[in-house]
Amino acid sequence: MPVYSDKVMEHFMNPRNVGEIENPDGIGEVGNPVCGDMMTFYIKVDDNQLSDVKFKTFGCGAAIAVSSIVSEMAMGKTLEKARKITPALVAQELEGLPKNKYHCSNLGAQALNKAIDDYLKKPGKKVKSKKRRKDEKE
Amino acid sequence: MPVYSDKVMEHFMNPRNVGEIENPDGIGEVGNPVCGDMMTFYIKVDDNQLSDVKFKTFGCGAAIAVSSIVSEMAMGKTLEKARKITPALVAQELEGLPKNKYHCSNLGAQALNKAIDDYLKKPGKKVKSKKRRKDEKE
Amino acid sequence: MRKVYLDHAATTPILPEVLEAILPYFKDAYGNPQSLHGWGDDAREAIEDARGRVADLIGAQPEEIIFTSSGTESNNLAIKGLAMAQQSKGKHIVISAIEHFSVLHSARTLEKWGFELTLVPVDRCGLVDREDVAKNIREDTILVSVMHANGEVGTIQPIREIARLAKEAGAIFHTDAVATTGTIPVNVKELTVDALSLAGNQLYGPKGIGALWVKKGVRIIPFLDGGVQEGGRRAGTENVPAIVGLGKAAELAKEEMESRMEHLSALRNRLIGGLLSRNEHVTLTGHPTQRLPGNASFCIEFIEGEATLMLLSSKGVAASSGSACTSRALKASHVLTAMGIPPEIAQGSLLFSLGLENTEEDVDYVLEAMPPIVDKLRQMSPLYAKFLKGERGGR
Amino acid sequence: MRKVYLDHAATTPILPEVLEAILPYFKDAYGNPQSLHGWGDDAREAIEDARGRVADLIGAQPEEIIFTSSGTESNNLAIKGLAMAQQSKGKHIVISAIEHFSVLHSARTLEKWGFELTLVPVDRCGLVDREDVAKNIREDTILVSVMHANGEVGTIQPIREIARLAKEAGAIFHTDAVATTGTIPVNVKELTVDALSLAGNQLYGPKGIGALWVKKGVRIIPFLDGGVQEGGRRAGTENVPAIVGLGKAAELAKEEMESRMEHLSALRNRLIGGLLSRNEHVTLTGHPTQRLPGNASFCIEFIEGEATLMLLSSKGVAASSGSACTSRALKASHVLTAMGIPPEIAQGSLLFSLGLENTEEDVDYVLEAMPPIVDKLRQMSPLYAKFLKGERGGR
Ligand SMILES: Cc1ncc(COP(=O)(O)O)c(C=O)c1O
Ligand SMILES: Cc1ncc(COP(=O)(O)O)c(C=O)c1O
Repeated sequence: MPVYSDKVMEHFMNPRNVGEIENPDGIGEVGNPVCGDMMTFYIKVDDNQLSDVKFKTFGCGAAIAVSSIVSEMAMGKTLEKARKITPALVAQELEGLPKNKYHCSNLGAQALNKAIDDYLKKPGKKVKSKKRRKDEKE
Repeated sequence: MPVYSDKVMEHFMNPRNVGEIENPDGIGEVGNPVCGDMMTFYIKVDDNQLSDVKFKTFGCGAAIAVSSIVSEMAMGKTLEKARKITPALVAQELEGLPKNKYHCSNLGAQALNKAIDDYLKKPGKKVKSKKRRKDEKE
Repeated sequence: MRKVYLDHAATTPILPEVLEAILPYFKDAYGNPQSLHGWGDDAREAIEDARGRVADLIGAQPEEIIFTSSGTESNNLAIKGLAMAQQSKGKHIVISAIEHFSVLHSARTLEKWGFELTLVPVDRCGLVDREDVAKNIREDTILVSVMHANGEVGTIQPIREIARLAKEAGAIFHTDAVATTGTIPVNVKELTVDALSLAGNQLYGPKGIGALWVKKGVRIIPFLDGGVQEGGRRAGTENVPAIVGLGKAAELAKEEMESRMEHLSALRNRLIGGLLSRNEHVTLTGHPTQRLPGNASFCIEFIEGEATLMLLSSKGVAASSGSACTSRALKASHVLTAMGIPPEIAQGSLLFSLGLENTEEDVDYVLEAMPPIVDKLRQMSPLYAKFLKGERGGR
Repeated sequence: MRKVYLDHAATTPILPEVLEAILPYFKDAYGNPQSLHGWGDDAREAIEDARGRVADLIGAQPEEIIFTSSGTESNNLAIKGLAMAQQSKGKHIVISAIEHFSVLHSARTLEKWGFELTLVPVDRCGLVDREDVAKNIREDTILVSVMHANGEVGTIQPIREIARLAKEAGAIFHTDAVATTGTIPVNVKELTVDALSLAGNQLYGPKGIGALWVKKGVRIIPFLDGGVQEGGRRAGTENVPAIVGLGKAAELAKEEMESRMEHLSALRNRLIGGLLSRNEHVTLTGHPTQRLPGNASFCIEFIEGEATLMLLSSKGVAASSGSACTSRALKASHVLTAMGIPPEIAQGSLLFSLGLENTEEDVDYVLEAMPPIVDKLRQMSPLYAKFLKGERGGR
């Protein structure tokens, strides 16, 4: 293997959260099969928290491991915290990535962010959720 | 070795006729230590025949073997026949020489020829010998 | 776990007979062939003997063989050395678009030095179009180089016909036969070429040894400058053990050529047939019939080559891929691209290259292993999901 | 008959530990380091491990090491690659007159490509004159190359001081350390050089392997074009067994450096002392003290080197010579010539290069063998006869 860490190998062999979510609250698709990697993240948001995260990935071992670890890192986090999952954190969590695979960790964070963006820009969603919380608190 | 034939090796290891002749009838020196090879041939002529041939050689294995075989080929021959010892014949008699050693076979033939020239150009020698033979025949 | 090596295009193992032939030259016969003593004599005789065997394999004269350190060096010497020797006649070079990087990048270096380069395209099967070659040869074309066969997709070129075009135009013709020498018959007279590259590690000989054959009378400028080795055409202390190994490998290749080809073709056909019938959306790359006996190369749609290799590796199977992710530069193989294979399909490139030690059991093991791997990756693939849904963006 | 190998300058035998380290990579671990599977992993790890050991021997970082196929290739890569990378700054190169042909002829090739070359002379002992170097470095000098030691005469150069001159002038400094690496301490930081060549077959490692060290940050244009091996700086399938062998040889050299030097110097001194005292009209060539531990090189007057070698060989002794007759081109060694040794004296050149396996008995055997050989050839020599007669033309 291109000097993948054990952690990368483990996530590649047994990726978590593979799949799609029916009626997701947000979808984020990044990359392009023409370039070699493509990731689609599906999220379910409950009370500003990621109650479910799933993905489908076309790409190399690193891309799959990155998708898997990002889904794991994001699961249960608030949207704000999930947004703080940076490529550097992803690479660190995977105990390192070969240099020419850094872009994969970018893709993972991007796809998650795009799914959150997608959720936030759905009509009403953002307001509704914020409102609802306010309402509930009041 | 530079692919020397057995014959070359034999003559190199046991060169015939090494040495000088006291009061030789002819001396032929060719080559130059600066270039790597130098040969001196000494001849004794009796009745137009080479009654003795000796040489001293500074040079490579081929040069020494060539000197030795030339001395052997020349020994006992008439001057005319000795002159017919060509470089090609020398190389053939030695069962071949490496290409970059051809010049050694030239040197051998040259040195012998030069010794004969030396003999022939000594005042009186040439005439005397021819005359003497004629005289004797008459 | 069973271990199945199907990456012979990357490098072949050394045959035991070859290793045995080599060993004495690592032990007592360690002399330098240029030395004037017994050790030198032994070494020199050994490399001249090997030169004869290599010449014999390709129908050449021993003195026409120049030993190099690899196929790569042979190609560098050929492309740069032949072009430099001919430059007074012109500065135009023609090569195919699917040449190995050692030819392609050597030609690019020549471009920097003021030469002009034309790449001739190939068709979907990887065949160079003769008319395209003819069309691109000009008055000032001094060198044409087309590989005998491409190791990645297996396509074998009609070298004799292409060479004829070059020679009619007065250009030198070189062929990179690294992927073919020892594998299929290679005869310089039948191919009617002027120069030919070959390498040890493609014919069950050692790594670190190659050779360039240059027809007597064809001028070439040395590439490695230095001492007088190889008739002044390639400097550096001769790699005696590797040369001896190449000689032995060449001898064995010549003897066993027929049976090797039969063995490999049978395995290859079993592998190609089995893979295509057991897996959907898989295409064979390269030419269907004009192909190397051991080459089974595919594109597996909707999944990516590196991931496939990793799962195969976890089953003990070694293969290779021309996908972007498997390359250091993250570009899909220029060979697949030149063949007009769309980039997203090229990502699924998978090459099994069979070798002498492979068996039917090896092939069957791989055939068993593949469907679950393909399945697993497709289950993860958004492209496959889209395809199933018939969406645009699938395929 | 006793066999005594005293031609280590031509090539060294492989140590048994080195061969042992190599063998697995000829057998099961035959993978290509670029491959994405277990075989590839094993090969890759092995070469990276070896890279570390080589770096360790010369005080460098592993990623600064480029493996090549020989000392000759290292020198070609260094001279051509460094000059090409610097040519925007100038086109003048300075090397010493006694460089190995792989440096000298590479520089000559650069001349053909429009560079200018200056050869700096050496003194009678083979030492490069620092003032001469300083004098010849110009504004547009981009590269200076002086060898660490010359294998033919053994003279070790004051590299650190020469390097300083180059660097003060803003030029890159390369040293050919093929004859020294593994034999005497070689540390790139202490030598303060920018690039350094070394080779396996000079330190009891395999033939067919060399390395070029290039300091991080120093640009170099690749010489062998092709794939991405060696960080894109040297293409071609890595010669895994040979690289592993070089790594092991480097490790052993580092460990045993002190004791090897002691062993060799003692034998060398015995050989030099014995030969000079037992034979008349013999001179030591090279520097009396600044010399390689295993180097005992002489000129034996009135006789020619090849003939001497042949008689030595008939006694089982292997040595070498820089005489014209021993060279393919029939020219006396350019090293001896550059040192100002008159041609007729250079014809008597004789080099004994000692190695680890040599013993005092070996030396004594040679000391015994020499006088009758010298005698026999002098008895045949017209030069000696003239000398004895005190004639002009003798000496
Ligand atoms: C067709 C062809 N040419 C050249 C080469 C270069 O060989 P190497 O990397 O051994 O130098 C290869 C290697 O696989 C090849 O397949
Ligand atoms: C100083 C020096 N440089 C370079 C070389 C070239 O080494 P090779 O012929 O192994 O390529 C040698 C060989 O003896 C040498 O002594």
